[in-house]
Amino acid sequence: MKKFLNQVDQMLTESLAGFATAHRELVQVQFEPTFVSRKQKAQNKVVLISGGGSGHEPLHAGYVGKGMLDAACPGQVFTSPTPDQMLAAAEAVHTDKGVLFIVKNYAGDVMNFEMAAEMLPFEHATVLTSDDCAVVNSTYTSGRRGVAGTVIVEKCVGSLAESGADLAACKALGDKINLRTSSIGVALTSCTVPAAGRPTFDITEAEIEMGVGIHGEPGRRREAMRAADAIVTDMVAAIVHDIEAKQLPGAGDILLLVNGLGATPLMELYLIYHAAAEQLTAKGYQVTRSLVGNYTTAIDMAGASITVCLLDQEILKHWDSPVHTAGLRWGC
Amino acid sequence: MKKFLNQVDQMLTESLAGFATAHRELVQVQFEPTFVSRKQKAQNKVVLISGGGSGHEPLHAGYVGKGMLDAACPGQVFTSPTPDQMLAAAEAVHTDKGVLFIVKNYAGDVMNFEMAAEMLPFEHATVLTSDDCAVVNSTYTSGRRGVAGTVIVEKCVGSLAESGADLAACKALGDKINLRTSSIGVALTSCTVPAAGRPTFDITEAEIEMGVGIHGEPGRRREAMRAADAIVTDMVAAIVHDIEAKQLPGAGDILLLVNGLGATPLMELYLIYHAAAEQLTAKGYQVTRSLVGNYTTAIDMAGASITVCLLDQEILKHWDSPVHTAGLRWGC
Amino acid sequence: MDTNSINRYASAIREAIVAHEADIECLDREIGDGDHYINMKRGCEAIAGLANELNGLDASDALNKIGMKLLSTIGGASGPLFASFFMAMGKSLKTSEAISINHLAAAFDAGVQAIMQRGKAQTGEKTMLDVLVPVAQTFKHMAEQGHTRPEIAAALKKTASEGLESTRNMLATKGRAAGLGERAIGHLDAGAKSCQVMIHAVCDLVLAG
Amino acid sequence: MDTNSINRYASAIREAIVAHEADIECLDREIGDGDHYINMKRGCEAIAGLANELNGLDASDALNKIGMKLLSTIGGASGPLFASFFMAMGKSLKTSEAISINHLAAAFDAGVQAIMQRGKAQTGEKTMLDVLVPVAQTFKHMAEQGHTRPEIAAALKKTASEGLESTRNMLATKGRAAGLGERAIGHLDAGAKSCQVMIHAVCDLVLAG
Ligand SMILES: Nc1ncnc2c1ncn2[C@@H]1O[C@H](COP(=O)(O)OP(=O)(O)O)[C@@H](O)[C@H]1O
Ligand SMILES: Nc1ncnc2c1ncn2[C@@H]1O[C@H](COP(=O)(O)OP(=O)(O)O)[C@@H](O)[C@H]1O
Ligand SMILES: [Mg+2]
Ligand SMILES: [Mg+2]
Ligand SMILES: [Mg+2]
Ligand SMILES: [Mg+2]
Repeated sequence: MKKFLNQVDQMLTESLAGFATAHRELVQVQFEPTFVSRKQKAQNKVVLISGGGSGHEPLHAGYVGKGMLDAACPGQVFTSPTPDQMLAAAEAVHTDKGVLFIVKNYAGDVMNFEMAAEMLPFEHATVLTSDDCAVVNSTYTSGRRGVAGTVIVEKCVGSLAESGADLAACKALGDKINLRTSSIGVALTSCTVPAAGRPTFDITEAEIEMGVGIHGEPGRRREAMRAADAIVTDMVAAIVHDIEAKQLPGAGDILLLVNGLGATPLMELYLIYHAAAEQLTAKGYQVTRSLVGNYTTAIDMAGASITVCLLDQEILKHWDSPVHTAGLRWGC
Repeated sequence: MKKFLNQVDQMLTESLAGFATAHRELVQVQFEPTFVSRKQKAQNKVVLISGGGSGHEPLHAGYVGKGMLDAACPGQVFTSPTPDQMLAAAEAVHTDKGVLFIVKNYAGDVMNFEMAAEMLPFEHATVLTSDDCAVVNSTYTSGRRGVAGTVIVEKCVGSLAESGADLAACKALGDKINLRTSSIGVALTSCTVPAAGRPTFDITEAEIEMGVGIHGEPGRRREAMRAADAIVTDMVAAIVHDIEAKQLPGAGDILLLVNGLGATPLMELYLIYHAAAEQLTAKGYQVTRSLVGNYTTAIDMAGASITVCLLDQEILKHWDSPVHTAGLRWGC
Repeated sequence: MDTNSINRYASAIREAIVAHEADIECLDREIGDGDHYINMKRGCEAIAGLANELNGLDASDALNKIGMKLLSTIGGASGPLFASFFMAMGKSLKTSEAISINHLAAAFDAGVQAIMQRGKAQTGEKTMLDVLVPVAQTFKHMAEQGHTRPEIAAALKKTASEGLESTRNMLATKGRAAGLGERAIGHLDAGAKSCQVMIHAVCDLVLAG
Repeated sequence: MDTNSINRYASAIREAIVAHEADIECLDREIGDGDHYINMKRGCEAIAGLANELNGLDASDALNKIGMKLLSTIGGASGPLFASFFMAMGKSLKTSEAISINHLAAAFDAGVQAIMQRGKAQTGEKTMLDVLVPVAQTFKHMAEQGHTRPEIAAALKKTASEGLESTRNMLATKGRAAGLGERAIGHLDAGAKSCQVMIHAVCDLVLAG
């Protein structure tokens, strides 16, 4: 393992300190318990708090700011944060309009946020994101994972909250977007968790991991490496299959997010975007909004995910509204 | 080599096509000769045209848009573009206020832009960027390389041009910023040029390449891998030495850019930023502006560069002004 | 059970976890995300750091405090689960009577029930519960039947190992491995492994007298 | 020299470059950026694609056209340099007389001068000029002295190889390797290598009759 760090157990603290200094007009960081919050505490709005294991940067701390999150709770690398972090964050940022937790659907995140919610002295609700269609949902399992689609939920619900909407409306929009969003990822290489010091999985030059999770969890299948178009074909097919299975009315306009997992150059991400946009267009979707870059990463994994969100007027409006965070900024 | 691509010689075209589609409200792309230009041709301003070998994305195409470049000419990977590209771009975007070429100081880029300039039927000037202080400048060599500091030149001169300034003023600001900007890079791994199919250099787990260029050119020295703080200490020392050698008056406020070379996670970049900001502060510099992320990459290299630009009121004003490009956006 | 013995058990557990670093980490890398060993180690160290604070507390308060500490230290899936375990165990031991082996068995069972509730899981889902549930049952059963501590300790070790082994050929339906389908088969569950390791460590102390 | 022979030389050059892929690429990887072989190949293919267009042109126009084509095809440092070479050579051969060996030597020299001007470089800077300049001198000298074509070809091969070898222990002061200082020592220059390869290919054709 070769990484820029001093001591593994100081890595997160130093990185967060750097993050807070680099964006000091925007955010502040507290340690023990650790959370990142807006420099200017918002008034009279539902506050959005997210969090999760670190290693997915800019998710979630990079999305704290006007039009998006009020606070983020970073856990250890790939380990969900602890309830005291959510409680401290809520204490710091809450208004009397209530607290909305946005939580990626992993056992650890769900349980830690749940315990925080049980102890929280404020009105609250939770949106669970579960956009990863690589994991087939069934009554047998704990459900699908939340991946890059979470960014869309945080952006749009953030916008709605900024407009003064109430807690129920914010939760409803979050749930709706989650339902209308499907993602799938593919890995060319493994990530390396700093504390582990070596790659999470072995993979040869001739293989890819299809359906990989953002923690380097194995995916659907180990497959043969092949041309980008062929890889994208299978990813788009999985997404379209998932969308069709949901039987949503009026699917047409979409937001297409091609997300890098950390070590994949923009040149390749745009090439994937090119293939995905063409294939989706051929299947009758209109790519109305696009986002290409590293938005939900898996440390240093070479790989990418494709996310499709079925837009409607409400989602579109909230996607387009101004946002000012370290990781996403437009309109202001 | 494991990359998302179909055929190596189609990679650039497909990626640029994806880039243009993803940002179609902002830019358009032309092929043969290849250049990217603003969707809305600017009027009555000096037009800025840059370009260089591909593989440094978002540089330069990602900086085409309001407040920055008017056009960018992408060459093959790590190979400077050809004069016909600059000529076609200039033909498409020029106004009667003249053309400013912004060129990174490499023999290939310099000569190709020079030949274009010789054939150009419009008033023109060129800013050569040469911020890399890893390569010691001397009368013996062809001079320092242009690296991530180029982004600062493009941003600020772009802002000045937008305000209606003339060609001489734009060139003067570009030259001034270049003089006030110093960078140095370090590599943990090599990049892999797609057409070559294998890493440009071999490097062990125990080594780093100090002073590496953004094309994987070897740097000052092969050194031992060590703690991030120690690596940053040497990089900051090189930069400060360079700044002092320039004997500029009034050094105090700085813009600190920590740039990823393609495969380095944000977590590590912020950790580097943290160390660099502390060290520079200890040396009497005020870190007034910050930028952390992948802005001038070397394909898929794990590594980072540190850039310091000595601010003055003029540079600061043009840095802060609105910009709307694929790779850099604020204030609008 | 006083805080001295709690601290002794805690340090035996810590040593055992560290001794099994490679296995535990490897299992979570294979069908999880590779952090389980680090999470366990962080938890063990937090408990070690608590030793002074525990001094003088009764078993109930001490276990509750351990649970609270784990809750704010471990994170991940295992954090809330182990925290719930110790808090429930502490609650169960809130008694004015002297703590008997039956009390301990009941408290262990209460801890395991708390894990099941928090994780909404049962045996057969390829989790730590495949070790903990049978161990709790054996423990209660043998305590009720009046077996000696060494007898119980030996039996629990065996039950724990069997429970661990039983996860090998299961499909996972909870936790990260749930996404893997058939690919999880053939791998032991990391959380089950660390439970087996911890139970062995405690039982070995008992057996050593 | 007609376009037939130009095409013949061009395809010999192309074959030779492709045959030396590994060497050329490796050299530019060691002290450059690894693209020199691809640049050369792209240039060779562009010239091959020009074959029909060259038909019927005189040598001057054909060489100029090749130069223009290379200018818009190769890019990098070598693109403008080789383009300048062929355009200058073409210009120099703009004559109504039949093209003699002296004309060719002068044209080659003009091409090399154009490279020196464009690159603001001289011999001793660890570039292609360390092959091209001595070759141009030998060529002119031997042509003036009336040596036969085979004699000249043999001598140029030798000069080219010596020139290439001379780059090994030079510090680089132009091109990408200029940043390397002492580290460039011990490595041949990639552009010098491809010039040597091309000169050998052309001379071998001459020697083969
Ligand atoms: N719902 C659940 N009920 C019981 N145990 C669970 C549950 N989910 C996960 N586990 C256990 O937690 C272990 C993983 O813990 P750990 O690696 O620390 O957390 P994470 O899965 O969040 O990375 C699994 O091996 C499994 O034994
Ligand atoms: N100023 C110069 N004058 C003469 N030759 C040069 C000069 N700069 C570079 N070269 C030659 O160009 C070669 C590199 O070409 P190439 O790899 O195609 O371009 P780049 O250096 O832009 O990647 C060098 O090996 C050297 O021989
Ligand atoms: Mg985890
Ligand atoms: Mg090059
Ligand atoms: Mg885990
Ligand atoms: Mg080169």
